[in-house]
Amino acid sequence: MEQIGQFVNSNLLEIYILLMAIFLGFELISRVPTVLHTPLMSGTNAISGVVTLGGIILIRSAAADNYVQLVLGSLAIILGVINIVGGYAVTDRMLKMFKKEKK
Amino acid sequence: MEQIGQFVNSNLLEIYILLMAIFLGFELISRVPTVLHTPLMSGTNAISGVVTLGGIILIRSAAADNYVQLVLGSLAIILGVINIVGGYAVTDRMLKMFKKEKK
Amino acid sequence: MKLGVLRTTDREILPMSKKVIGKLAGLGFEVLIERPEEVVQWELTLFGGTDYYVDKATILEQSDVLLSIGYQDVQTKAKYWLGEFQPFNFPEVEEKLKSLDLVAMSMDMIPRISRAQSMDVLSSMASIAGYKAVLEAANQLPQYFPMMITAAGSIRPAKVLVVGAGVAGLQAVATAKRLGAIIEAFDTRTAVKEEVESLGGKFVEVEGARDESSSGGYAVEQTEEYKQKQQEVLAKRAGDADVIITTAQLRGRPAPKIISQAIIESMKPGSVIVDLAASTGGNTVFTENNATVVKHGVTIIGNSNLSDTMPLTASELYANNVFNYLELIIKEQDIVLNMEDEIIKSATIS
Amino acid sequence: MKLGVLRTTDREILPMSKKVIGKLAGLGFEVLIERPEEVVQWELTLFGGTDYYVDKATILEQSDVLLSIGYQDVQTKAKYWLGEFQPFNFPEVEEKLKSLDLVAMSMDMIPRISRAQSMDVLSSMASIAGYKAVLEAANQLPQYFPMMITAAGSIRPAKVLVVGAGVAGLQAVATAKRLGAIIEAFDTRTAVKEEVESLGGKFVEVEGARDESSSGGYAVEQTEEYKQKQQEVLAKRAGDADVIITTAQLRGRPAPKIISQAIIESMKPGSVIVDLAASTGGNTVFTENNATVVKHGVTIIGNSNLSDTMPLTASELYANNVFNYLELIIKEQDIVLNMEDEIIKSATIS
Amino acid sequence: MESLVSILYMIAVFAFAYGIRMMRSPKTAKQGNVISLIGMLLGLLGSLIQPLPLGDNNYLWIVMSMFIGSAIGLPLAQKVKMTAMPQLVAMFNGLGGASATVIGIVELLNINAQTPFSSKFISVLALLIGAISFTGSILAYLKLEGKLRKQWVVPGHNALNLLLLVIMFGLGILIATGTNGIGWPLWVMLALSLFYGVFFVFPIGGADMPVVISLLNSLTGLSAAAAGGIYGNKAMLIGGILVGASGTILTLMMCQAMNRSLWNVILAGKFTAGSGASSNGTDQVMKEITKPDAAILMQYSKNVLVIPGYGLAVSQAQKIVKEMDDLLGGVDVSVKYAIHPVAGRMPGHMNVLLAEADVPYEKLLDLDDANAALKNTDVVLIIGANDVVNPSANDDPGSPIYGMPILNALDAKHVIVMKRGRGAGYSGIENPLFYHDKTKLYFGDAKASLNEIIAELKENL
Amino acid sequence: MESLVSILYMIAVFAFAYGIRMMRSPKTAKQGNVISLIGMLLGLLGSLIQPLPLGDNNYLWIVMSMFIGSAIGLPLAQKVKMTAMPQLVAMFNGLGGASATVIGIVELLNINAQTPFSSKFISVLALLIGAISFTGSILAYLKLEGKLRKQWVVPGHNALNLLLLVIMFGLGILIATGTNGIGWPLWVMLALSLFYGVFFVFPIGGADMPVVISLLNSLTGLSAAAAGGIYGNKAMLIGGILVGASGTILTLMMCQAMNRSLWNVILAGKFTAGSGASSNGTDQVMKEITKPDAAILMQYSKNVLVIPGYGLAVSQAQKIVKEMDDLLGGVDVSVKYAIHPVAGRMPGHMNVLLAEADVPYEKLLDLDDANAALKNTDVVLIIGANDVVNPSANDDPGSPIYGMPILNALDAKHVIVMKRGRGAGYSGIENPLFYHDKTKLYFGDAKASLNEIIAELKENL
Ligand SMILES: NC(=O)c1ccc[n+]([C@@H]2O[C@H](COP(=O)([O-])OP(=O)(O)OC[C@H]3O[C@@H](n4cnc5c(N)ncnc54)[C@H](OP(=O)(O)O)[C@@H]3O)[C@@H](O)[C@H]2O)c1
Ligand SMILES: NC(=O)c1ccc[n+]([C@@H]2O[C@H](COP(=O)([O-])OP(=O)(O)OC[C@H]3O[C@@H](n4cnc5c(N)ncnc54)[C@H](OP(=O)(O)O)[C@@H]3O)[C@@H](O)[C@H]2O)c1
Ligand SMILES: NC(=O)c1ccc[n+]([C@@H]2O[C@H](COP(=O)([O-])OP(=O)(O)OC[C@H]3O[C@@H](n4cnc5c(N)ncnc54)[C@H](O)[C@@H]3O)[C@@H](O)[C@H]2O)c1
Ligand SMILES: NC(=O)c1ccc[n+]([C@@H]2O[C@H](COP(=O)([O-])OP(=O)(O)OC[C@H]3O[C@@H](n4cnc5c(N)ncnc54)[C@H](O)[C@@H]3O)[C@@H](O)[C@H]2O)c1
Repeated sequence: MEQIGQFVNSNLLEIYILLMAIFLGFELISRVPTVLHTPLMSGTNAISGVVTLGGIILIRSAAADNYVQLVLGSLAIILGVINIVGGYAVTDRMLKMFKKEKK
Repeated sequence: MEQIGQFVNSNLLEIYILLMAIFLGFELISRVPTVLHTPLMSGTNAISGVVTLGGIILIRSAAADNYVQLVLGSLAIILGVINIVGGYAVTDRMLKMFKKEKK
Repeated sequence: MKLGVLRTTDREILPMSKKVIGKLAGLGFEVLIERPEEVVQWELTLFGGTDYYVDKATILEQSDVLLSIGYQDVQTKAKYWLGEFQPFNFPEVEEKLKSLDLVAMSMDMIPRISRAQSMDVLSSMASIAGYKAVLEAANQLPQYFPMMITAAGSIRPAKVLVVGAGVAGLQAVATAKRLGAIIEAFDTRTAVKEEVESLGGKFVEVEGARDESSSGGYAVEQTEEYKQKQQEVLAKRAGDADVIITTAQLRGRPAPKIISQAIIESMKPGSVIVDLAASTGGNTVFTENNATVVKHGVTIIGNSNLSDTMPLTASELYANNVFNYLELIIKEQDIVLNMEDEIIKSATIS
Repeated sequence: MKLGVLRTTDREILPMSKKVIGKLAGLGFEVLIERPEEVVQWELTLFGGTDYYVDKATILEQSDVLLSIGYQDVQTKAKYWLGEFQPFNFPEVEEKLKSLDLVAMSMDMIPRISRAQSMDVLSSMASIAGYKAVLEAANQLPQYFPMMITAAGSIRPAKVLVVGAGVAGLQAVATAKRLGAIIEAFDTRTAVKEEVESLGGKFVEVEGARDESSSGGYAVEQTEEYKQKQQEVLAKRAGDADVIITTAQLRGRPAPKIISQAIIESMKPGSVIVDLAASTGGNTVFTENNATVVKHGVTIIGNSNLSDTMPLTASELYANNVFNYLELIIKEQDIVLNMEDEIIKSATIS
Repeated sequence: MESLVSILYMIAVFAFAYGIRMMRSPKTAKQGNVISLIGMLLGLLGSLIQPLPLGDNNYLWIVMSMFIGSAIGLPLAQKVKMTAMPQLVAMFNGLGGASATVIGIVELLNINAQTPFSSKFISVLALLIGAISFTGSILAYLKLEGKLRKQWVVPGHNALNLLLLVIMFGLGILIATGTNGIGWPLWVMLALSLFYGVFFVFPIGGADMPVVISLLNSLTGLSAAAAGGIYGNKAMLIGGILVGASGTILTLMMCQAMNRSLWNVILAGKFTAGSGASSNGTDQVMKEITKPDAAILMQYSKNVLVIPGYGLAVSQAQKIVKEMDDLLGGVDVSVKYAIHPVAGRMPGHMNVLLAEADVPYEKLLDLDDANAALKNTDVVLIIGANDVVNPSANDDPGSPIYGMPILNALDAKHVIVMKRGRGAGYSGIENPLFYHDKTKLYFGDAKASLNEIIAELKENL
Repeated sequence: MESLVSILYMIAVFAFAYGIRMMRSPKTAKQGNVISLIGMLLGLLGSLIQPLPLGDNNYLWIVMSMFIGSAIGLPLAQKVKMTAMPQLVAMFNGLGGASATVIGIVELLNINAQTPFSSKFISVLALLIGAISFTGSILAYLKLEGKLRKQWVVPGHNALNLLLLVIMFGLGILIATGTNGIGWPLWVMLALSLFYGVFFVFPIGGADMPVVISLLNSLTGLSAAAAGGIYGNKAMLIGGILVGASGTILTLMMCQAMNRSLWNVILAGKFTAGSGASSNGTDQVMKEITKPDAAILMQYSKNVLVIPGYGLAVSQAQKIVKEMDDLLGGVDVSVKYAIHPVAGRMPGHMNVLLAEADVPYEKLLDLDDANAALKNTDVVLIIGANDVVNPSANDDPGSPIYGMPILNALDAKHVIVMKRGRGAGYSGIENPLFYHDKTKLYFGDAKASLNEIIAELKENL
């Protein structure tokens, strides 16, 4: 109990951010129509490619001869970038299906 | 510039919270229909009575003989409580106008 | 005071109803009605019985106010005569009335302003005529009005062209539309376009029409050039039409001959024309008043008093119009003509 | 092969059209049509000219297939005769046909299944009759069908009661509704309720109806108790009605007498009844076939072939129905009767 | 304890946000208000039990003050007349601002050499914004109460406005950089802020008042947030910001609805008719109604009487009006139609249209029945009718339609008129009904307008 | 520099949120995707220039990796067939999870005695969640590609599920409390996580796949957030949480649309037809379509052919269908009506209705024209028709309607059928059309259904 309290207090702002992000996420998503759910899923999937940032930081912190870390970091970046590039591109293609000339 | 940067960095989480609160505020309000704007205004007005919390903290921190602070703090509480009590009660009455028996 | 109702030989309807008799009683008037040769069913419904029937002579003798639709050559002791004398079309009637020792008032002369609409017999009769014109045409036409896609084949909807979209024309548009026909309407007055469209019809445009708003709702004679154009456009529309309903009239002149022989020849055999302007000469070259003729395979029904085919309602409405006018001139059980009033002034013709 | 069309004395329409002649030519059939005494306008439109007219004797002599609506006593060399012989109503006709040396097929015996609907002359004619019944009634009625609130007074809408909501009845409901009347409809078959409502009419319920789904769409005779109840309910509804349209028929029996004298007496003078069941005796006690009578102030129009008043469309549809049937039995320029086919089996009466 | 307080505050913040969220629909709004109130109570509880370095004194003062505040606020709220609610809200709002001002003053009185700049600055903000909101709101209250009708603009208003702001800000910086709060800058700034509230609201009036109140509302929220900043109190901080943010957005939305910019409202500083509200050359003005208000007005009434005219026919809106009828019928609003004998352009014009739309005949009232019914009608909706509802026919002997019987729309409680613009009717004359106090105009093609109403109704139902 | 990076990250976070917000409407969604992408690029930029204690090395590695990643990802996305997009998304999602796993592994390899518990625990989370997401997604990909059709459930699946979770969690705690990341617990945990992904997705299939993908999507988001926690990187943290939160909500919404609970999907672990989808006793199933999908499908098609039947008449929906027609016409969708000769219950039944609704005659096609037009029709909307579109008439000689010409609805690209339930038509026979792959059912009274479509259309337009 005590520990949880401590944790809450020391991460108060983070918790606020977390809760607000969830609240915001809910508000945002709840207005997306069903037919856009697939592009939405694809779009948020692209966002989760943000993990690549971790790969970059990882590799930048690695010693130039720490090949294990370098190779694994590269792998993380490659995977993440595929997620980003592919994710945004696919989403864009999906959304193009909705595009139609309107007067 | 440097100072601003420092400020940003040291209050990063607060700024996130602020921006998210604004974003959230926008999402929340933008779906309220015009006809509910007046109750909405009244309701948010009641919320701004949260300033009373400050009055309470103020008075609790005051020395028992610091009459200036005690009196002013009391004033702050009285004003704030009027805002709270009156605000919520008025909002409730406004909303009652919308109540109608539906089957 | 006594109000005597005379029959008009060529009209079936009567300008009186049970309801109005009651209301007039309230204003101190007793109503006498000319006895018919033979009692017809709908008159019983109209008056609720034969109580008011008296001989024509008695009416002429006893009435203070005479009421009829048309004029007839009679001697009377009445001081007022209210009718529909059409002085513009029959100036001779006006002359004869002037020679009588009474005040003659003509319902058709009431100005067509919003306030006088409740006394406007032209409108109430034209409205019935427009409705009946469509029913008549639909009954004569050897095909359906509405479109029908059925197991025995698909039937295209009938096309109806309404020429002259005044009161009768608009009612015809509305009724034909109800029955599912495709409607086109044509008029020289430009305000009519929107009115036709407001009833779901299509307006046929001919450019260059003269339209005088000063004429009080009535149409004016058009230029030769315009008539030419009109012929061209109409020939095209009429060739397509299965039914034409014409209502175009000019106040105090012969009706314009809008449907030429060429147009009629271009129409499909079996088509029907109902001409509501028959009494002033008709809108087609072949129209005969109160007769149906077949020319080039087209049936042309000439009938200016189609409202008479719906005698009960027509009489009731006519009676209401008359009452609304009488109410204006009856003051304390007597008749008082306030010549300051635009309506009374226009109606009084002698 | 030659197909000869005979006229039926008491019917105006012909079971043939230009379009069908063309299609039959494609199947190897030449069409001959009995010459009329006097050429009428709509027949020219129907056939596009007089080219197919030949004398009756020639038709009887040369045709391989005879086509007519009704039966007549003739000698012919044809091997097939297609008509609308109504063997249920006229068993004697059936007997006579059996004595002839030909195969007789009756269009009215085709079963009322979805697949055969394109050959169903009863439906296509009933549909026209329902439409025309309303127009006829509206034309006779001395008042408007629709409600009108006008400056000359407010007119309540006419009330129309439809008795028997089969094909004709439903079309009557639809047409009266279009014209703005208030509609009530009544039938013994319960499925009809939803159908009437689907056209905007109100269904009058009488409890205890017998309804046999096995009867192939036709109604069955009802119990005495039910008839009693029906009388009570109908008397009430009819008293309110301005127009009654009756279509109730029972296959092979006289039409039920649904509208009693009491009911007619309770109706307003000037009301109109159109009885489409006139040929099998009529649904009212006063109905006379092919005649209009006025009883107790009510006009009763007895006409079982109202479709004939719209001869062009009626003939075209009838011709299509006939063609759809012929298409079924024509195989390679010859006629082949496949008695396994429910439709052909039912139609063939001798 | 501390973490409990933190959690209480957190609940309060999200209760506020969720409460606002529930204001989305009349159905949930009342509940939302309760949730928000619960949040407030939890927040108050938090501030009462929050461990403080110098705390846990003077509870008697607190209880007494709270009691006094409640004793004043509650009766006010309960007794106020429905029509006077807006001004009461303005007043409450001002008191909230005053409360923040008082806190700001006290905190500035307490500063010492150790107090960091940011703390002082934030106190200045609480004081300054609270004071502006206070006097501004009180003035708005007086205006709405009708105790003050003048609107006056000094020449160079905008320049002065700017100058005042600069001076106040400058004084604020001065105070925040100083080490002693007490002194003339404090009092001068206070005085200027109080004055600025008056100065800022004074020129505004009429239809712009709701916008100003909303703006002041958001200022109070910000002052509360600033006060929260002083104590690092998250509930105050975030709650205040939520109010500030949403208030600002609400203000902008209201401006948008009036078709004006916020600057136009504040800086122009005088009442200028928006492009929406039309005036007929004289001083008469047509008042507009917004879509949702029209929809809700009808939805929450007992009965609606539609008066159709030629405009209904022109826009061919007969089917749409039937659809609206059906929707309203679904929530037990009785809808009828008043058919004037000469409405439209031919006898029975309205009958034809409404029959086409399948409106049952029982719903059509003729002139006499309609005029009798109008006396008990909540809302009369006039769709493209003009001459047939023109009161001149009753009371202006000079009018060409004088003497014609009309539908007395003004007998109803509310009148909504749908028309495209300022077009006259068949008779071509002005219609005083449109300028009547009771009448609200809904401009646009009748069909489009009704479609909008239907969309609103569907959203609410 | 540091503050610049903070601001970049902040922009990234709000760009993500705003991008998601713009997914609300087809009109803004494309732009939203671009905004989200820009956020991502700024985030990447931030991570490249962020000052790091040991940083600023190995840029070549980074550039190369990014190049390789792009070279793989872009062609994949561009070449994929429209129909294969869902599986591609699943695959990309798996790679994102894998990336987080790799980072987790590296960080756990690097731990030392000083590393605090929380850091280690968060690395464990990144690894664990990422790995589950990775194998789960890849399996989902394979299933969708049709390379794996089996669904199999081991007995005691649920118990095993729980056991696995407990073991993984236990190992995680073990690692996080230890001081040395390398060792058997790490590898066992990795193996178990990878296995768990497979185990968890394997039993699910069919219509439930999208739900699972959405769930995996939110897991990847959470793993990214966890990885962000390792480096205290706000963009990763908040961006990841946003994805996690919205993914979870999306998952729940999808379950709701299918009328099933999430537990039902995951734990039941086998495909069970929801209450919505109906089956005709044999193995044939009617597939339902949701309101927004039906609306958008029509809205974004070139032409719509309506086939009305008796059901349209019963529900008296003729006016509403005209309104839908008008709305679609407004966005250049051509709407026509195919009138079967025996549709309804009397000759010309549909004509009467549609004329009442003022549908222009030019829009009505008879049987032959309609069948010709159907071949070039995007969407055919069947409203309460049954017998007249029953393909048995063409191909089942045993059927009582065999030989009757019908409207060949299946010639169109999409078929939507509105009916109330499983009622048969006049002939009382089954209609194979309703079970066809191309056909989607929209259950409900026709009038109510069309009203829903209209509401959707209005929202989108
Ligand atoms: N019933 C008859 O037999 C008959 C025959 C002839 C004349 N009249 C005369 O016609 C008049 C009828 O009165 P009324 O009240 O029905 O009509 P009205 O007085 O002519 O007024 C119609 C109003 O509708 C508005 N309008 C036009 N189109 C519109 C649209 N698309 N959407 C919304 N509003 C539209 C117009 O204003 P905006 O332009 O601002 O939109 C106009 O003020 C009477 O004066 C009557 O005497 C009647
Ligand atoms: N046209 C004529 O002259 C005529 C005359 C007599 C018979 N028929 C026969 O009638 C049939 C006509 O075919 P059809 O395709 O038009 O109709 P149908 O085959 O009778 O099918 C109508 C369908 O509409 C659905 N439905 C009923 N009420 C509904 C409502 N309120 N909302 C939505 N759906 C509803 C029913 O399914 P649910 O119950 O599941 O909703 C039913 O499957 C043919 O078999 C024809 O032979 C025609
Ligand atoms: N109180 C009122 O406000 C009131 C009452 C009744 C009528 N009116 C107005 O008066 C108008 C005319 O009434 P009416 O129907 O008795 O008129 P009408 O019977 O004199 O003529 C019928 C129609 O034929 C048209 N017409 C004349 N010459 C034509 C030509 N050459 N080609 C085509 N059309 C031609 C006229 O414009 C008119 O619309 C009405 O449409 C109405 O607007 C107003
Ligand atoms: N192919 C098909 O599916 C098809 C084709 C045509 C007709 N039908 C069905 O057959 C039905 C009957 O057709 P019809 O119009 O030729 O029938 P009909 O002419 O024999 O009778 C007309 C109507 O009168 C009704 N009736 C009989 N006795 C009555 C009584 N005592 N009181 C009240 N009503 C009474 C009948 O129920 C019927 O609805 C149609 O309604 C239709 O549903 C089906």
